[in-house]
Amino acid sequence: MATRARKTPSPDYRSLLETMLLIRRFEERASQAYGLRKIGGFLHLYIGQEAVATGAIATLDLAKDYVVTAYRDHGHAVACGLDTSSLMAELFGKATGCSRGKGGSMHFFNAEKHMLGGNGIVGSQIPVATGVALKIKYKKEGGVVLCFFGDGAIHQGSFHESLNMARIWNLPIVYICENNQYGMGTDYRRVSAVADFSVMGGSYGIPGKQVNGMDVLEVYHEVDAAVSLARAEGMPGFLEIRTYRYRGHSMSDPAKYRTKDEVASYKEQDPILLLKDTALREKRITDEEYTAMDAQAKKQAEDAVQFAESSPDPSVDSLYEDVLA
Amino acid sequence: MATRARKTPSPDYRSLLETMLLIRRFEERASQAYGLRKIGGFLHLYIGQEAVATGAIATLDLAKDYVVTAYRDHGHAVACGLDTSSLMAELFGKATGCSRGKGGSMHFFNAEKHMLGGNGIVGSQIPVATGVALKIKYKKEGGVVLCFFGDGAIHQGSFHESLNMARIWNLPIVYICENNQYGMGTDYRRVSAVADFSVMGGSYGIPGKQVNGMDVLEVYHEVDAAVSLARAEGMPGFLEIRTYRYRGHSMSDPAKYRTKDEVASYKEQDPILLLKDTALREKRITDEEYTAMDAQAKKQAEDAVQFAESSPDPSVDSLYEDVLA
Amino acid sequence: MPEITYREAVRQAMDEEMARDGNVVLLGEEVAQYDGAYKVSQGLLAKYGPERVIDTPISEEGFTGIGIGAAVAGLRPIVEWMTFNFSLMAIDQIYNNAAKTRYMSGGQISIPVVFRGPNGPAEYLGSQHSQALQAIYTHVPGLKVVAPSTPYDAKGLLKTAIRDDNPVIVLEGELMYAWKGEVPDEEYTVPFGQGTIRRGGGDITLVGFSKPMRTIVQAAEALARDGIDAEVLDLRSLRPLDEELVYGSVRKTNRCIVVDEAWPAASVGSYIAWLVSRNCFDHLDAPVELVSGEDVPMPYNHQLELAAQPSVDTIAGAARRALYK
Amino acid sequence: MPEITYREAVRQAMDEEMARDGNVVLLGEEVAQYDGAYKVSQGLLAKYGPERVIDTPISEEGFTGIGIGAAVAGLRPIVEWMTFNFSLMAIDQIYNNAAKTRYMSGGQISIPVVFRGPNGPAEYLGSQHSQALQAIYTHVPGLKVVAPSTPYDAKGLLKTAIRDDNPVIVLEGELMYAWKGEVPDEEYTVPFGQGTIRRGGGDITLVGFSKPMRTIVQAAEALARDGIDAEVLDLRSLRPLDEELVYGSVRKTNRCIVVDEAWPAASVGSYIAWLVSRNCFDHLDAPVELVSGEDVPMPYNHQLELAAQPSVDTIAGAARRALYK
Ligand SMILES: Cc1ncc(C[n+]2csc(CCOP(=O)(O)OP(=O)(O)O)c2C)c(N)n1
Ligand SMILES: Cc1ncc(C[n+]2csc(CCOP(=O)(O)OP(=O)(O)O)c2C)c(N)n1
Ligand SMILES: [Mg+2]
Ligand SMILES: [Mg+2]
Repeated sequence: MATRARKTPSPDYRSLLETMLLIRRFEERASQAYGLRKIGGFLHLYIGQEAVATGAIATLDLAKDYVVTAYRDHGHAVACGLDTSSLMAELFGKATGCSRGKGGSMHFFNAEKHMLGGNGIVGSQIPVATGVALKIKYKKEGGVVLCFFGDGAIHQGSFHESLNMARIWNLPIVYICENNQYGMGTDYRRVSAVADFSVMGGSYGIPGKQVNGMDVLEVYHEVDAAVSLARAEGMPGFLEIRTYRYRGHSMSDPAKYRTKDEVASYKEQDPILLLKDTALREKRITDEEYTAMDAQAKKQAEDAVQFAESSPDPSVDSLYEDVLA
Repeated sequence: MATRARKTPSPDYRSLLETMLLIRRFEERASQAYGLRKIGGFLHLYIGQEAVATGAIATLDLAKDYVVTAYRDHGHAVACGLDTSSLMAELFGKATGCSRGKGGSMHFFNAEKHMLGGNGIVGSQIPVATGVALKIKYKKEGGVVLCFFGDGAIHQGSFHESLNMARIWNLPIVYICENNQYGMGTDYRRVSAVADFSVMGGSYGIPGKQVNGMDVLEVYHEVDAAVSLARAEGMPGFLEIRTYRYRGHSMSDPAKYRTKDEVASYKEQDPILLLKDTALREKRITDEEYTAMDAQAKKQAEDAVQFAESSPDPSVDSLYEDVLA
Repeated sequence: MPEITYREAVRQAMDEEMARDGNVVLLGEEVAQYDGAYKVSQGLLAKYGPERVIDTPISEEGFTGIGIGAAVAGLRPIVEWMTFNFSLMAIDQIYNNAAKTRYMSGGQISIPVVFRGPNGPAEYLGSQHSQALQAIYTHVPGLKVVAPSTPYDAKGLLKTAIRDDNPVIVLEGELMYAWKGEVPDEEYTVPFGQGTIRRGGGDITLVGFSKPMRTIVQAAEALARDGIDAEVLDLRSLRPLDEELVYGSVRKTNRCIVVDEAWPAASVGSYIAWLVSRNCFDHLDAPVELVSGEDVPMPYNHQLELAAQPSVDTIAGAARRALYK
Repeated sequence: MPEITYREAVRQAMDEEMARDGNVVLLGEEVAQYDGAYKVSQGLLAKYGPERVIDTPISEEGFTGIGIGAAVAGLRPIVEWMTFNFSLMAIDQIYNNAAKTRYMSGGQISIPVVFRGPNGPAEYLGSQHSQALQAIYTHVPGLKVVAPSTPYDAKGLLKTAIRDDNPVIVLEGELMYAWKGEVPDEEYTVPFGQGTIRRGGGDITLVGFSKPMRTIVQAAEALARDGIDAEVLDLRSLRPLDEELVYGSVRKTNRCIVVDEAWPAASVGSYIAWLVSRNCFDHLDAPVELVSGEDVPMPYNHQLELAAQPSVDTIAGAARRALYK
């Protein structure tokens, strides 16, 4: 098996911070809007997990690489550079949304930016992502796919089938299990025969590794290593990234299945605070700069709400549009 | 993890030989009848693999244990003690068949003898078998399920999902992958990311082991150990039993995907010959006794054909019977 | 009679049947510790313990098959699909094992298992979470399918389903869970295959089932204000189907509208519309109309979402057209 | 015009389209080295190599999703299901991803993928291997569905399917593969949504598609011998559906029999029968009859198996009844 010797370049701390802040402020706004009934249905917030999408997607070149994820997709969409106004508009179901108001929270898409959703069926995106990798390989494009899914999705058959095929065909894909430790109300330890998912790579001859998902720098470096291996050698990667969601599964979940202490202990290692501290310590940014960044993120989130509010609903005539090409 | 210390009792060589001979002679007759167009459709012969079903099922007490398998089910049915006449009649589609002529080759059933099929969909029986184990555990019956499937089935999601649940619920089930090295025309090495399936147990905290499936005694002892562990401790087992089918996948397959030499090399380690030699060497049987046993198996197979021939077709009125209870 | 919610009615049915018969177990995602994603199994874990109320991983194919296997072996499992959208992951198990094992085994095996959960659109969930999948289950011989629209029927039909020796699909509705209705304190069941008249009338027959029943009754009230006296039939059970109730009504009113919130092609609604067209041919004064869900994936935007579903206006409009008014 | 088999017609369509467009790839079980389980892909591996003709493991959910993902990213994959029975393993991918991704993304994404393979009963295979599954695919908006009954149509429709930018389901038939028919040497395609008249006639309209077409034509010939002049329509494409062709014929003949070998409830056949009942209401002199597969799982015994399928007798009988003869 090839080694992961390649030295990863240092990521841009500023841009990692900006992205994480933007995700968080965007979602705080979305959560508010939900409370005001501007948004309905599920709303699966990513707050707490920002380091995963941010660190992972920062390793990509989205001109040739792709991202495929599940329904908890706001963070990935922001990290792919989707316009936050189009995202908020989508949550509001507006015609200006990234999916024209037809997808909603679980179905953010931007084909141009290679963000291919957003999938509401647990595990269903894993084969799709693998197919995107097949295309990259077939067309010799040199790209890589990041496929994100949760700890709950790992027990779906689609995981098993996909990893086997990715390996026998040497597809350029890195599977990222965001283990936020709960699938809805279920502690992953209650439904998994193994405590360390990374061992599952063994069934497919794929190197598996656990990563601390509260540390965006670690995420960046580990994903970068796996992406490099996938890109250079067609060796699929599999990472279990340990993370935590601060909010309930969706807006309607009071999350009584975990203790306040547990939540608090993760908030102490908040990914934004962690990187901020490091950046300050290493004098990569100043306090003022951080404050300005955060103000900018807040403004952008607020602008997104304004945009969404003032955008039109799709016309009822559009009901039969977009069914077929 | 518990060890497999328990000493297995010595199996009854005679009865193992009788069962293997009966399977072989039964199938030779079935193959003939197929040539005469008495049987139609697929006919997946088990010849060459007899040691697996025979050795494995010999470890069971079918008063409380169960067998669930795939479409290549003749050997398992015989080893479960199903009346060979009812099996041949089923192949002929007769009303006297073990499934009243409605199931055919792929769907041998005998609920009383705890032989629960016969399933034509690759991998589909694995969850069903797991459910039978759930019932045993719930009812505290002390039984065990043997679930058989092929090397092709291991890449189905149902395998992955089932083993995980069996382990988290400590179900009394032993999963037996009969690796006859081909799934139809596909060498398992071409479609599997790992060469040794037994490693796959690792994803579920289930002990996995490779077994030589041409040696019925080895099969017996290894399955017995796994069955004991499952029975005593609710620890599911997973065995990859290496075996070989002499015939094509079904009657229509010329099996051009493998060499004559390969087939010949397996015939040299034929499971019946192997056990016969051992039994003769250890003076457990005489040559004459073996000849008598084989004659008896042939006669039973011939009787089965006679029975099937002379049995009536199901009446057309039975079309709407057996749909619902 | 006390008024209770549909949710509570379903819960009571499970509770009473679990108390009555120790072979009844409940399994599914979040059914135990979380008390059900929609709180339908509230309190059952506390009352019956983890052996009988079982949280599963997100492995629909696996746990559906496990429910089938446990039923084959003699338990009477209730399998909850968190929603029917996810049952698509498991449909092989339903079509190939639940519906066929009895027939394939020549009637040897009974499969007393219930599959239940919310079916059909709720609100703001997008297309993957808003499918009304009655057609694909009603299509299949070997299954029974019921679709209660009131708390009374939800309880009575579910109790019948749990006692039935066949696989039964019970279609509930997320938005219906909060609906209230009278349910007697005394024990009762509702038989399969008997529809009911929700409103008597002589001018036109409106036929439906499940969630649209409310809308149909409202449409009938709207029509009544215009002097049109509609008879409203609730089928309650789709397989078996109470054809005679429908024909009797249509032979009286000579006009019929069928309402089904699923897509129109190859739907239960179009099947019933054909049955009526055929069997009341000499009595019909106007073509049988189908008011279906629109033939599009469900959009997220709420206006579009409402436009995609049968409404008082579309139903009453169809009735007026059938009366040439 | 040369006469070729249906098998060869399908092969030619794939061959020509693969030659024409480097983005067309074929994947499925046994499609490459084995030249197809039914030899439909004979020679394609030799001609196009293993990058374009890809053997998969037995992982229907996985490789179906991979086909979708590759299409989302720009390839034009043909996915072969060894038979449609096994597509049930993958139906989540079809319903939730293939049919909905375009809509959910607000029209951004095209999914030019073809799913093809034999559908419907062959002979002596039992119920799991003998399902005619057109209803569950035709039900779903976002898909196209075609069902060629001749080599000419098989080639022309498949070529259209491969060039279509939407997911297309192509229903072939195992027993049809050996059927012969004229196919021109010149390039041609058959458009979707256009049925064809197989036999002109003025007394009654017989409508069908796929394998039953032969039986329907034979029934028409039998009727002709009794002086009944039936018009026979072959729909060829089920979604979109050539409604006008059917209505035009029925408005002329005033009588209609629909033939569909699938189960009757919620079927394509009953849908068409309702459409005709509704849209030709004023022209019908008799109820529209449906000759369907019997409402039972398919039995193995051949007499029962034949009794379960539409026959010349049942079709001609229905026609005579419609003519009150
Ligand atoms: C196939 C399927 N089954 C069930 C659900 C309902 N459901 C939605 S999210 C979820 C939990 C998923 O947990 P995980 O994969 O850990 O992702 P997370 O929500 O933690 O990001 C469940 C059960 C679904 N959407 N799809
Ligand atoms: C879900 C499904 N896919 C495909 C098939 C067609 N098929 C029947 S047997 C078979 C090969 C199975 O190989 P393996 O599991 O190794 O069993 P063996 O035939 O060697 O006993 C295939 C692909 C099927 N029956 N079911
Ligand atoms: Mg999780
Ligand atoms: Mg094999």
